[in-house]
Amino acid sequence: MMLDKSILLTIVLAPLFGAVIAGLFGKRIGRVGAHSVTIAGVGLSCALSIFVLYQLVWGGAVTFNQNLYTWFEIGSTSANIGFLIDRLTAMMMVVVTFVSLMVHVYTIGYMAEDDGYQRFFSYIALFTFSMLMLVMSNNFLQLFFGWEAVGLVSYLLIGFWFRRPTAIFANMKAFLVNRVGDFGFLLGIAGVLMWFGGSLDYSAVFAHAQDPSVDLAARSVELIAGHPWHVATIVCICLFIGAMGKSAQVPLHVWLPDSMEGPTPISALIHAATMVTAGIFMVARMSPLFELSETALTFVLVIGATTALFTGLIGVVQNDIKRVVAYSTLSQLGYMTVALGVSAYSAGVFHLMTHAFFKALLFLGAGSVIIAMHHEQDMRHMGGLRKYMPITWITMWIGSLALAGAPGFAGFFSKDAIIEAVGESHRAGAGYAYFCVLAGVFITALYSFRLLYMTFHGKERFVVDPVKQHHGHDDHEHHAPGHLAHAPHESPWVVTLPLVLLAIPSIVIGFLTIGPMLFGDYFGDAIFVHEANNVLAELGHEFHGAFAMVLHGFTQAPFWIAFAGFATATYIWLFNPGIADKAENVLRPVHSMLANKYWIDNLYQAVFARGGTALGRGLWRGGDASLIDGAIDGSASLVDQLSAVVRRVQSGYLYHYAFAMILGLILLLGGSWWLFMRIAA
Amino acid sequence: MTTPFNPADLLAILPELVLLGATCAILLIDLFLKPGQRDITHWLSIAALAMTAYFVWRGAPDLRQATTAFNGMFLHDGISVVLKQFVLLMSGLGLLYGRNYMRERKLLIGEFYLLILFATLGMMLLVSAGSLISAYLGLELLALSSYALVALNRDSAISAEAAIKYFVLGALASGLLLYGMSMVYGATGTLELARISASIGQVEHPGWLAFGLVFIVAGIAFKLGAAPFHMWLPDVYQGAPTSVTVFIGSAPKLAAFGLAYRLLEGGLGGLSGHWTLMLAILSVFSLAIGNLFAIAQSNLKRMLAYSTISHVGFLLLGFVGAMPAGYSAAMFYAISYSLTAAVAFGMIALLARTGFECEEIEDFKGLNQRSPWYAGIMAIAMFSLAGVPPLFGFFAKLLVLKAAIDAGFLWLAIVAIVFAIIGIYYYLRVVKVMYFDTAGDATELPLPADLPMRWVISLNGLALIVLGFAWGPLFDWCNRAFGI
Amino acid sequence: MITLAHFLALGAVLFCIAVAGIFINRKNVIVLLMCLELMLLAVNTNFVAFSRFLGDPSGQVFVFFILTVAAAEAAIGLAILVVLFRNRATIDVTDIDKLKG
Amino acid sequence: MAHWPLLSILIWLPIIGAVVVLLLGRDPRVARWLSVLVALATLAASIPLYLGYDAVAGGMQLTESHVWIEALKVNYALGVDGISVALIVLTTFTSVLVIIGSWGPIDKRVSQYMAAMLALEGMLIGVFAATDALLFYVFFEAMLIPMFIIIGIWGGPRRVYATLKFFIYTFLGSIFMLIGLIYLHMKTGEFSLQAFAQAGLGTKEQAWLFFAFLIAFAIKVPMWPVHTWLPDAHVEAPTGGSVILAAIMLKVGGYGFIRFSLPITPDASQEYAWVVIAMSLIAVVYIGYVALVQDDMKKLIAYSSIAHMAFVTLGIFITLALVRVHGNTDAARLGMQGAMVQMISHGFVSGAMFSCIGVLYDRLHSRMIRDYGGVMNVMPWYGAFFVLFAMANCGLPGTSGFVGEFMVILAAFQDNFWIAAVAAFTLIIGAAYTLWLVKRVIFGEVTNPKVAKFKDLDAREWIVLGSFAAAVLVVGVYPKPLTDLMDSSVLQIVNALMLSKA
Repeated sequence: MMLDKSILLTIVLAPLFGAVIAGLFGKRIGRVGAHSVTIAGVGLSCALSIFVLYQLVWGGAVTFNQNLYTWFEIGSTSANIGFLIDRLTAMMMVVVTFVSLMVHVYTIGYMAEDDGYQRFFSYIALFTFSMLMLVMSNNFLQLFFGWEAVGLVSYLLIGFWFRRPTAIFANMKAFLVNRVGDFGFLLGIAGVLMWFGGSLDYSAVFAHAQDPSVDLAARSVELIAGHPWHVATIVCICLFIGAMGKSAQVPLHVWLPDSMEGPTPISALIHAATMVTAGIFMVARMSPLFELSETALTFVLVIGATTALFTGLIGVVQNDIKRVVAYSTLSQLGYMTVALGVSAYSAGVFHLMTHAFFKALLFLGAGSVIIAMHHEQDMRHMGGLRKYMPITWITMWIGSLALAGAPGFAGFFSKDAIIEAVGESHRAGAGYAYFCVLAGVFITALYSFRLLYMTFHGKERFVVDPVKQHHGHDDHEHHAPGHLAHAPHESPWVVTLPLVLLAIPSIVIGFLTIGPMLFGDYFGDAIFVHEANNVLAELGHEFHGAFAMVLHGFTQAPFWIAFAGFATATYIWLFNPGIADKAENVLRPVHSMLANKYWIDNLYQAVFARGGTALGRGLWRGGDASLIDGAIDGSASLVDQLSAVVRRVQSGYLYHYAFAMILGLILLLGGSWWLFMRIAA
Repeated sequence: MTTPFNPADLLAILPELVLLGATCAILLIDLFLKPGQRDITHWLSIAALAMTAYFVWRGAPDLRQATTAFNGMFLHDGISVVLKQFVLLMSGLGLLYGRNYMRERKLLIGEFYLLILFATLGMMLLVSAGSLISAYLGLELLALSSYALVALNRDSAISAEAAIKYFVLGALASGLLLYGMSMVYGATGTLELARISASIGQVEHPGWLAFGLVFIVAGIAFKLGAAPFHMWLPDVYQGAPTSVTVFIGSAPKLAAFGLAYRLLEGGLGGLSGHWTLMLAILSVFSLAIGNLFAIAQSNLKRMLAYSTISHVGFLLLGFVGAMPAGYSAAMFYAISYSLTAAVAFGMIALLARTGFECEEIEDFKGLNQRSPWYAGIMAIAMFSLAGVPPLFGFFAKLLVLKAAIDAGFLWLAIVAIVFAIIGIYYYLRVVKVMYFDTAGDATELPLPADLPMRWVISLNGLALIVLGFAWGPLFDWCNRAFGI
Repeated sequence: MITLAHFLALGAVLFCIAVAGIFINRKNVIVLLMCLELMLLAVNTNFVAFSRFLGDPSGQVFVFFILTVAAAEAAIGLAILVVLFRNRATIDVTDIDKLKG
Repeated sequence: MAHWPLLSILIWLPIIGAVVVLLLGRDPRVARWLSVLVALATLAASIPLYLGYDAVAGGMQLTESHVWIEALKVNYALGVDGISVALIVLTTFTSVLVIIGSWGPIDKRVSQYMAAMLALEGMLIGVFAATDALLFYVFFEAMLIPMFIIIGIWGGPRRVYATLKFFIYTFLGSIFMLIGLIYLHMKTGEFSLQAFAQAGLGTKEQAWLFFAFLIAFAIKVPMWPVHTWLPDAHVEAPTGGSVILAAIMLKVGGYGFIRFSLPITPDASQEYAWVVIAMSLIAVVYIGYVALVQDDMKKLIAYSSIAHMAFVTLGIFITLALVRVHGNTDAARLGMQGAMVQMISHGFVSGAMFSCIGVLYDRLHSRMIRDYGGVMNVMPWYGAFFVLFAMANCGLPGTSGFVGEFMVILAAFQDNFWIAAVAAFTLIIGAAYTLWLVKRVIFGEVTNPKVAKFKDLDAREWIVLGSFAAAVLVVGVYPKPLTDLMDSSVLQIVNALMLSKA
């Protein structure tokens, strides 16, 4: 059977409708109106997405691939807006809409005091629309549209508190870094159009890519004379650069931590669960292309591995609760990328899904803590919160366990699958990647539990002095750090409900879905892997059901490494916190390197920001002002001066005038004489 | 060869006779008029010009047919008809624009009219000259009247200076011209242009011809005001009373064109190889000097004088081809230039008041606030002189450039436009002063009560736009006059 | 025997003298007027000579016209000169330089 | 409608309207209303143009031809193809907004201002509709006069320098073209563009003509390095002047390339395409960096205009390589279409940006970025519009700004990877200067107490910005009608490119 087009349209348009209403008429419909209409919209599309998923998985619906309308059509080149709905898409749709729904609900509580309430709901609903457009697209144009649209919304949301200098710096940084990625992405799309069958539609491009008669893998071109490159490699690397921007892979990762300037709900929704995973989704979607180029996949692998380990390390030294989670996000994205790099696309997507749930959970939990602490985000001023906010505490534990990959939890399945896949892989760079992901496991556990301990356990490092009246809305700079107007308390139900609802999948989702997703044929032909590269298939031989995997997991290296991390964290931050500072002193250089994020941001700031403006000034003053205008105005003034000089010739004396005439006469005589002679000769 | 006197000849020169008669009549009538009644002279003179124009028109059923009279001394063809019509028109405009100015300066005397009328007569004779003698006589009649006109304001030192310079240099020029004529006469043995051109092939002393030609070209160049024979022009334009400048700045250009055409093409066409080269040289000089000197000027009359020189440079582009199309383009250019210059100089005369010459560019400050209408007219004139479409001046430039390019003088055309770019600057400066600067006193401009003048100058200005669209008929006349 | 060439030479010489007089003379304007007359004289010599040797009278007719015009010219010239003198109280060529630039 | 001289109406209605406004407009209110009515009437008249044009058939339609000058075979010949229609509609649309936008700010000599604007509109339409070279040239030059006046009278402090620079710069360019036209007339004996296009020309001749045209149109576009008149003109011009200048006048240059350079000198265009392409690419990077450091909002947008117009020239000239070298007409059409869409889109976007700046300027009378900041706090609606247009300016998909650049980059890639790469650099640098502007003007705390007193958009400003926003979004979301309108015309141009003339 066929999916119903109108349902798909509703899924996309319902959030957009909500966004438009809340955005344009926010003042008129008020807060309740705003969140009702957007939640209704997103809720509807969430329900329908689940229905679509159901139809695809159990309802025996076939893949839906259809154009809605033609964007432009020039000669044989045409660009369309259309949907491609297969199980991969459906899964993404469910994840996106579900998390988005949770975040919507959560926002009611989190933004309660903010006067940009309606605007915020409008934005996140708009984001949902854009993200859906991205994942449901059936062609590169619409993919790019969604790609940039989510970037725009992310820009708007990071800068949501546009009075904060840091916020508006962060959102510009985010957009620009993403643009660097998009630069590559756009070239990649252009390459696809040129080399992969002159079409922008997935189906046509993939068909062409797999068409043996074309044998794209062999086709190469010399971008630099004498250096032939496989077109597939060029295209895939270009596309992946886009993914690096969006999914914050080293070296384009710098924007993600700063994006924490935005309100916490969007950190959960955009910068953890959905948008940042768009890159992963895209690469998985493009698996037929990436499979063509060993080089590109190695590139992906190495980038991912690097991201996985080194950004995680930074997380260990962060004190801002959100930043810790942010860096863990970076590191997890690295894991997903690694999975892609070893052609274990479904593993990557699988981790994407599990990660979406537990990372959203962690962020929302962190947000809940932040509410309780009256927008205090520094963990050094927290501690012992567990007795104030039990629900948050427990759910955070669940999330962290999932993240650390405790056997049985969602994260365990996906992460182990990735690690094993890397272990299986023989691709160049796999060794390096294997080391990175294993080390990453330790780091992950370390910072996850550090976060838990510093936040919920130990003694309270904040004082409550009721004298300070805390005003409503988002002015956070009012009270000194660590000083609260009144004691922290558990957040309202609109906040805790999402936590609970997200905690459930964080526990069970992996257990339930690993079978079909990784080793079954859940994805069917949505993801294409060459036999030679199919590591998951090999893993599949040892896979005897999720439960067995859990048991087996306890015997595996990753578990013990994670456990080591857990133990270390427990020892340092729970039992004798003094160690942390000692260690910090001992490892001063290392610490400062991590605290300064390897100085990458400073480097970029110096080279691109200052360098760019300097270059601009040079070109402006030197090129435009001095050279070009100098020439123009110079010649003009030259003429002026010249005429001021020559006018003296008009001396006013009769005899000079007469003399001029005689000279003229002689001149003419000369000319005529010369001519006369020439004629005579 | 010489046929006895033929009464039909009188018919050919009827317009000239009419003008002469009328002028003499006015001369007499004016004697009996009190200073207060000068208007009678004014309107009589206008009427005389109009009547003459009528007879010219009557006498020319078809511009293509050419007849001669008085044994070829007097040519009656399309060229002479068109030129005469516009000469008469220009003289009329000169009278209209000059009246108020002269009256305010107590200069509105009969001589003003008579001299202009005689000059007009001279020009008419000049443009239909068929022999060296008639050419010379016409020329001198024009020149002598002009000298006197310039000196009309007896109490002005600079007028007198201008007059003496004009006179001495003018006489020198006609001396050169005459010397050239004598050489040509010596070489060909005749004074009649038609015969001269007929006999050019078989003269035994071609050197004399070439030699004479140089002097003739020099004389013509002076009358046109082509550099380096231009030195008199700025001084005279500036020094003469504005109303006189209006006159000598417009009509005589047509006559000078006529002279050049008659002598060079009509008489010495066989030597075009020589004189096209000379005219090309003169053209380059005129373009360069005219535009370059004009930029530095602060006196509008003087600036316009220099711009005249550059326009002469353009006009000469029409000659370099020595082809009818080129001549017709040049004539078109002369007409367009004189029509436009009349507006520009006329505007100065219009705005001038007793004790205020209004001839400095600064004097036009903020004209747009004080009198948008006349600012507009002046702006039109400036843009037309600058050669910006859709104004009349542009199409004149287009035609001469085309003529030059068709004649293979592409380089000359490019030189011309390069200087035109320099030139545009000083025209824009006038517009800038009128529109972008604010006047010292933003009060309404006190305009002369002379309604006819205000109407005519407005029409004259608008004509520059209208002719920008409907220049076809005029172009047709010129072409037909040259038998194209 | 005097040939045409002699007359032409004479004419040329006179002419040159006249021209030279015009732009070398820095004294008073009267001299300029005389030079102009001289120039016309040179031209007339040419015409008469040519007319005589060509055996064609029209040249001599032209001469008469030139003489007449020359008279008128002189009259106007002197008149202007008078005006100039009235305004400037000088007829020195070097003083006539108000208009320049 | 066919028997109506629609194009003549479109051209002369505003011009005659201008005269009427000039004569009757002593009272500013009368002048304003009259001019708006005339502009609306013209806009209305352009609707039958759009509907009446048969896009499928393509080619010159609604042609009118009357003999103007018998002797020179000059005709008053008008006609439009899809490209012209698009540009004419852009003109009529923008002019209405410009005139409405000028209601408030222009308070001195209103009638003259409005008249100049209307006359300008008529001449611009004339340029786009003329099929006779001389007629084209007349309009092409004549439009300098009203713009000269507009900048000069209602402009800023350095207006005289700016307007003289503008006039002489452009005059200098076009006059060489005049020589070229005269030369072509000598070859063909007439002035019709068709005859020019069919005239056989040697490679040397073509080269000379090509450069004559190049100077004229490169200055008009303007292309690096002859662009320096534009920032000055924009900075000094009143808002309306800037809008017309950026939105339409610059398009005349691009249009000229399509109408003159390509059909008349195809071989030379191909031979020297690299010159234009190089200039365009330099513009994208160089101008981008220069725009980055501007502290005057108008100057910044002016520079960004130059950078965006570079895509037009790039798109136009990339087609030659694609057609001639690769024989890839599809990509060529893509590039040409991209150039055209970019022109239309840039018309909307730059017009909108300048209108936005005008809104601020009317309130504070400063164009300096440092005087603003935190405008969002006091003018949320304005902020929203500004961000939207800023996004369009850095080519965000869904806005018109994206479409053209996307097409051009896709086409350029098919010719050469590196050209596409440099062109695509605009994604980064364009976003950089635009967003930095947004950051400094719209976001942040209100620093300037004067800014704190700002009122949000009034109805008039709403109409202007709203209409622009609508246009930007419509073209961005559904460009097909636009591309369809021009497709067959573009195809004809591209096909014509395939045959050499030499």
